[in-house]
Amino acid sequence: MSFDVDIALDVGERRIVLRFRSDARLTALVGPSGVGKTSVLDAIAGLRRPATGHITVAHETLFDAPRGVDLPPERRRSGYVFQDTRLFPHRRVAANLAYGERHAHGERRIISYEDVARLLDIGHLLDRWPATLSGGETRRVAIGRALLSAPRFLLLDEPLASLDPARAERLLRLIERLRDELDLPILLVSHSANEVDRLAGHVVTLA
Amino acid sequence: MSFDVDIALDVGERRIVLRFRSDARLTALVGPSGVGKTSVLDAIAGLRRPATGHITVAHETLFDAPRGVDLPPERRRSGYVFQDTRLFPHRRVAANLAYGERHAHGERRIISYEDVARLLDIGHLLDRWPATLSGGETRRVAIGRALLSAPRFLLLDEPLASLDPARAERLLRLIERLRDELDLPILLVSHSANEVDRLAGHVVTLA
Amino acid sequence: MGWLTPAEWTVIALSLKVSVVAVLVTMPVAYALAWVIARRRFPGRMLLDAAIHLPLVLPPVVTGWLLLLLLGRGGVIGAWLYDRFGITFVFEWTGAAIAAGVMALPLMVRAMRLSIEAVDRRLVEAARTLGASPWRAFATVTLPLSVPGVAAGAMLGFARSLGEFGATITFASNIAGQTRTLPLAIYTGLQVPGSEAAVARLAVMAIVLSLGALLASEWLVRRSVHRSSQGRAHVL
Amino acid sequence: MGWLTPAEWTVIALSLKVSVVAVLVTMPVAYALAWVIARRRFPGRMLLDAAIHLPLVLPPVVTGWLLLLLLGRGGVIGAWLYDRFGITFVFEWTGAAIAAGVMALPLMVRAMRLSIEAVDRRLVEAARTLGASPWRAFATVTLPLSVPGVAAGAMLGFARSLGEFGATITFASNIAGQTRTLPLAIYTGLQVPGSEAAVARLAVMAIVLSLGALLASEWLVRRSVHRSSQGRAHVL
Amino acid sequence: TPVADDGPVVLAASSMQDAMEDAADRWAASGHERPVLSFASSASVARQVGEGAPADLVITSDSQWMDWLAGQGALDGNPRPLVANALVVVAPASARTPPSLSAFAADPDGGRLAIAEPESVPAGQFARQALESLDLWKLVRSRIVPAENVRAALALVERGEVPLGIVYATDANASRKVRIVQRLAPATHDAIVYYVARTGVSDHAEAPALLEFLLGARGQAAFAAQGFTPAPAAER
Ligand SMILES: Nc1ncnc2c1ncn2[C@@H]1O[C@H](COP(=O)(O)OP(=O)(O)OP(=O)(O)O)[C@@H](O)[C@H]1O
Ligand SMILES: Nc1ncnc2c1ncn2[C@@H]1O[C@H](COP(=O)(O)OP(=O)(O)OP(=O)(O)O)[C@@H](O)[C@H]1O
Ligand code: MOO
Ligand SMILES: [Mg+2]
Ligand SMILES: [Mg+2]
Repeated sequence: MSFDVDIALDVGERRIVLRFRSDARLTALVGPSGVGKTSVLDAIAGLRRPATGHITVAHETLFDAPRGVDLPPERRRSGYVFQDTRLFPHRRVAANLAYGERHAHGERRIISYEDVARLLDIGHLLDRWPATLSGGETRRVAIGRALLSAPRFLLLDEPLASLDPARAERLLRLIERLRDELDLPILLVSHSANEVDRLAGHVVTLA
Repeated sequence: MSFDVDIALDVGERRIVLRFRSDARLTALVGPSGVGKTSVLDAIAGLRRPATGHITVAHETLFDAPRGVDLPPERRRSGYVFQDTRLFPHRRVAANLAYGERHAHGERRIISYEDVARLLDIGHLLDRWPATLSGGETRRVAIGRALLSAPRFLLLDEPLASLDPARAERLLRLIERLRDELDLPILLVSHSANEVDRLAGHVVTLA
Repeated sequence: MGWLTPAEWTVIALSLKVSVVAVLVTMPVAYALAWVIARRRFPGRMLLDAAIHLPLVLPPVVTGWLLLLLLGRGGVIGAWLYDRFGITFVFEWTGAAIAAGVMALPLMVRAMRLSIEAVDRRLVEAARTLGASPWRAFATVTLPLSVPGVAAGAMLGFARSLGEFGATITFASNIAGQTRTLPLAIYTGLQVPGSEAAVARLAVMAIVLSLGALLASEWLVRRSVHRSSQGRAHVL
Repeated sequence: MGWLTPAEWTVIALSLKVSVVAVLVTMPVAYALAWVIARRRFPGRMLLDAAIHLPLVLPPVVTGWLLLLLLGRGGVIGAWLYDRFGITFVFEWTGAAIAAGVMALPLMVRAMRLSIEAVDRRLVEAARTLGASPWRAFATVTLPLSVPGVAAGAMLGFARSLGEFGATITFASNIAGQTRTLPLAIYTGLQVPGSEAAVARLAVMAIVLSLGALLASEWLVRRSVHRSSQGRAHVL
Repeated sequence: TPVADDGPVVLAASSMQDAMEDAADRWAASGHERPVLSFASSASVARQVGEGAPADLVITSDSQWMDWLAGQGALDGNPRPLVANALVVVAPASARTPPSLSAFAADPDGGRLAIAEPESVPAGQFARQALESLDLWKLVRSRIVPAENVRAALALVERGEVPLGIVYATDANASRKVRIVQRLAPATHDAIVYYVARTGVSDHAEAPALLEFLLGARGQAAFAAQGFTPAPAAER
């Protein structure tokens, strides 16, 4: 079982109820804007507490209301690529990339620093401050940072937004490789039918 | 002439040189991530001063280094949808939408408040603070704010990013309508070949 | 309240008047200075900044003495004000307010400056593209977004004004009903053996007043900022 | 420099020692208090906040007197410290540093709090998902991002310490070489008619020192923040 | 404590500053360790001693704080009268017409009269007694400017902020910017006497000798040089 999610989530005035189990290596989460996709990723990462239910990823229980389990985010080890990127403004690109690495002693690496720099084409940006990056550059660095933190699963919130077609294609291939070579459950939020068709073994629609 | 741009722009260590003239109602600006598309829009909007050259939009000279012309942003009246949205965090959605309107006395409106709320599907968000919006909601409000400021031309920096297919389609139609019904030059930055093919009368490639 | 004597009530009313006027008058000046130092680069900027901090580093008595040199009847500006307009500050409650305002100024400027520097300039840019002049962009973006600093500055300034002693007694002296503010009354009490009870009563009043100011400033910030804070932060 | 007498140099060295120690010791305390007030909600939070502001609203002489009651040889804590460890503050430079630190505390807390509140919590969340414990997330995100407030607080605190008079003379007294800091020396000079020149020299030294501190704090902020500021703001 | 190797510690009222420095020099010249001197207001000095500050001698500018200390059991032996002082009326040296106190009282538009704070500061209390016995108090009462201490009152006259002030003869002697226009007869007020006493905690071997030195011919010569007069025999 990759993902076993059964939660009720209160955001603002609304309650989002979502229940899905997926054995696929890559699961897509789709639905119209504002339906609650990001909120669900937040809940899985441990940044938003569901009112009730449970969350199990790769056979590990991250949250279980009845049993009182609620792992803090740092022990869930999600590789979360935020929709709003959230680079650390006070650290250069290299230090942003290294941030998760430093907290990942003894954890299983899924990719090397060199591969990240090469595949995401960010080698020339290492010395730069995040404030000087373009939209696409920012997103690529955010993806690299998450991959380097030795995650046990990935949460990708529209990772290909604002990437040019060539770079998007390269990233798609990287995701495929991670999906096929590693035992690393991936939950992908995307608005692109194309992306979803190509990558996902299972599609969850939130409505 | 919709756009007549001939500028040299220094960003960081690099110099971006761009020269194009376009009579099309909608011009697309494409190129790989980090090539300088956003920087060019900033220059046209008056937020970044080119080292040299001139910028003319809809027969009005906005910038002309030799002649010492450099209109301030508020007199250029661009309808700029920023890649990073830039909603005002201290104003509710309704007040964000009204911001440009209030400064647009006597200017030609291009769309009514009601149309914006309906076509962008943001009527239910008017009372909300920007911090509570989802990614797609934020972008829709940013688009609405720019349209309501009675602009004389539009600068759209990846306006469809993080919109679901249905809403993206609706926005495409709106852009087509604005393009066809109004004498309103539009400069669109997009990574989607599909979007560009469908909308643009002229494509400028930055490399 | 039979707890305080009428004279003590007078002291409290005067203290409030002096502090409120000092803060209200100083606030726009402080904000303008904070803005200039935060956003402008010009020769002499550091000097201006240092000058603003002076009342903080100098012993208050010296500040009072400098005010006397400047604004006293025989002072450079004071003589002119008196000859021209008949205005005099020494021995008047206005003098106490000036002393309080000058002492509060550096605290207010610093707090406001921190908040102005934290305002994201990209938002100011956005306002400009939406048709706002630099002045309107300032009034509708920079100013409201720096409210936390304004509130903190007003609070610090008010508290400092309430507690101001040295500059006031030196510049405006210690005249009951005119310039005898709470600290001066407390000091007067402390100079006499056995008046600890009266001193304690007045000190408690000072504490109550500042607590009120604190609540007011928290309320002001919460009303204008908290609901709109930067992002959705949930569990953490 | 033959411009100042050896006694005046002693005063300046002592003032520097007292202010530097006061600021360094108070800084972590102030930051912890600022963090708690900015980020935690608990009953009594407002009371804590008010208590921190006390040295600002009370006349400094009263604060000095309260310190005397608390930490003097006969004081509640002071007696114990003396009996147990032989520690005493009255007449000691450490007493002057305590007085300066207490007076500087509210200014430091306020500045730091403003900067902590301005830190985007989404970044703290991001750090947590990247494996950082709450403590590491604090140390690597909240703390460095609040450097502007820390620098402003240190600057305000240092300036206030340099200028502190009333609490020091009341609590630590006015002993040359031990507790006679710049303001006390200036006061002492003011007691002697005709010593205006000496007073002016000392006042200039106070100004020079604070200018130095100002430059240092600007440098600290610029080094750690400006290059990484929020966004690309160009022409405006 | 770090002052243990030095001479005895003397806490003195600040109006004794010049005279005590001079006396200390004379004591040191006769082969003793120079005493450690600290100056503050009589109230501050007394409260420090009351809290067990490790001082040896205490000097106040009137009897009330000495009585308070004696009541606390903080003294060793009885307080002893040290020197006496007189009150004078001063005007700015630059003023054209030297007004007398009665002329001043008769002219309601004649400005204000600077004295030390009459409720708490000894010099002010004496000045008030003098005005009362001259039947002038009611006339000038509303025109009084109560200053923090005698020196501050003197400074107001020096600066020309007021046409007249009442200060100690010693202060008037030391200032070149004021002119004595009238001496107030000793009969118009209580004797102005400074007291000295050994503290209860004094353990310095030389403290008794220093006390006797100050009361003896050589010490008194130092005080006389500053314009103090011998304490009345009746008081001794
Ligand atoms: N504090 C809040 N108050 C009210 N509504 C909120 C709050 N936080 C989130 N919401 C709403 O919850 C809904 C879900 O938001 P979420 O960000 O999860 O959407 P999403 O599916 O990721 O959308 P998008 O595709 O646009 O990113 C949105 O409609 C949003 O406006
Ligand atoms: N202050 C700066 N210092 C150094 N480089 C900078 C600075 N500002 C921008 N750049 C660089 O200039 C280039 C152009 O940036 P711009 O944002 O215009 O790119 P873009 O074409 O919009 O890219 P994207 O499609 O990713 O948004 C980028 O490589 C960016 O890193
Ligand atoms: O010497 Mo005093 O204590 O100012 O009267
Ligand atoms: Mg989302
Ligand atoms: Mg861009």
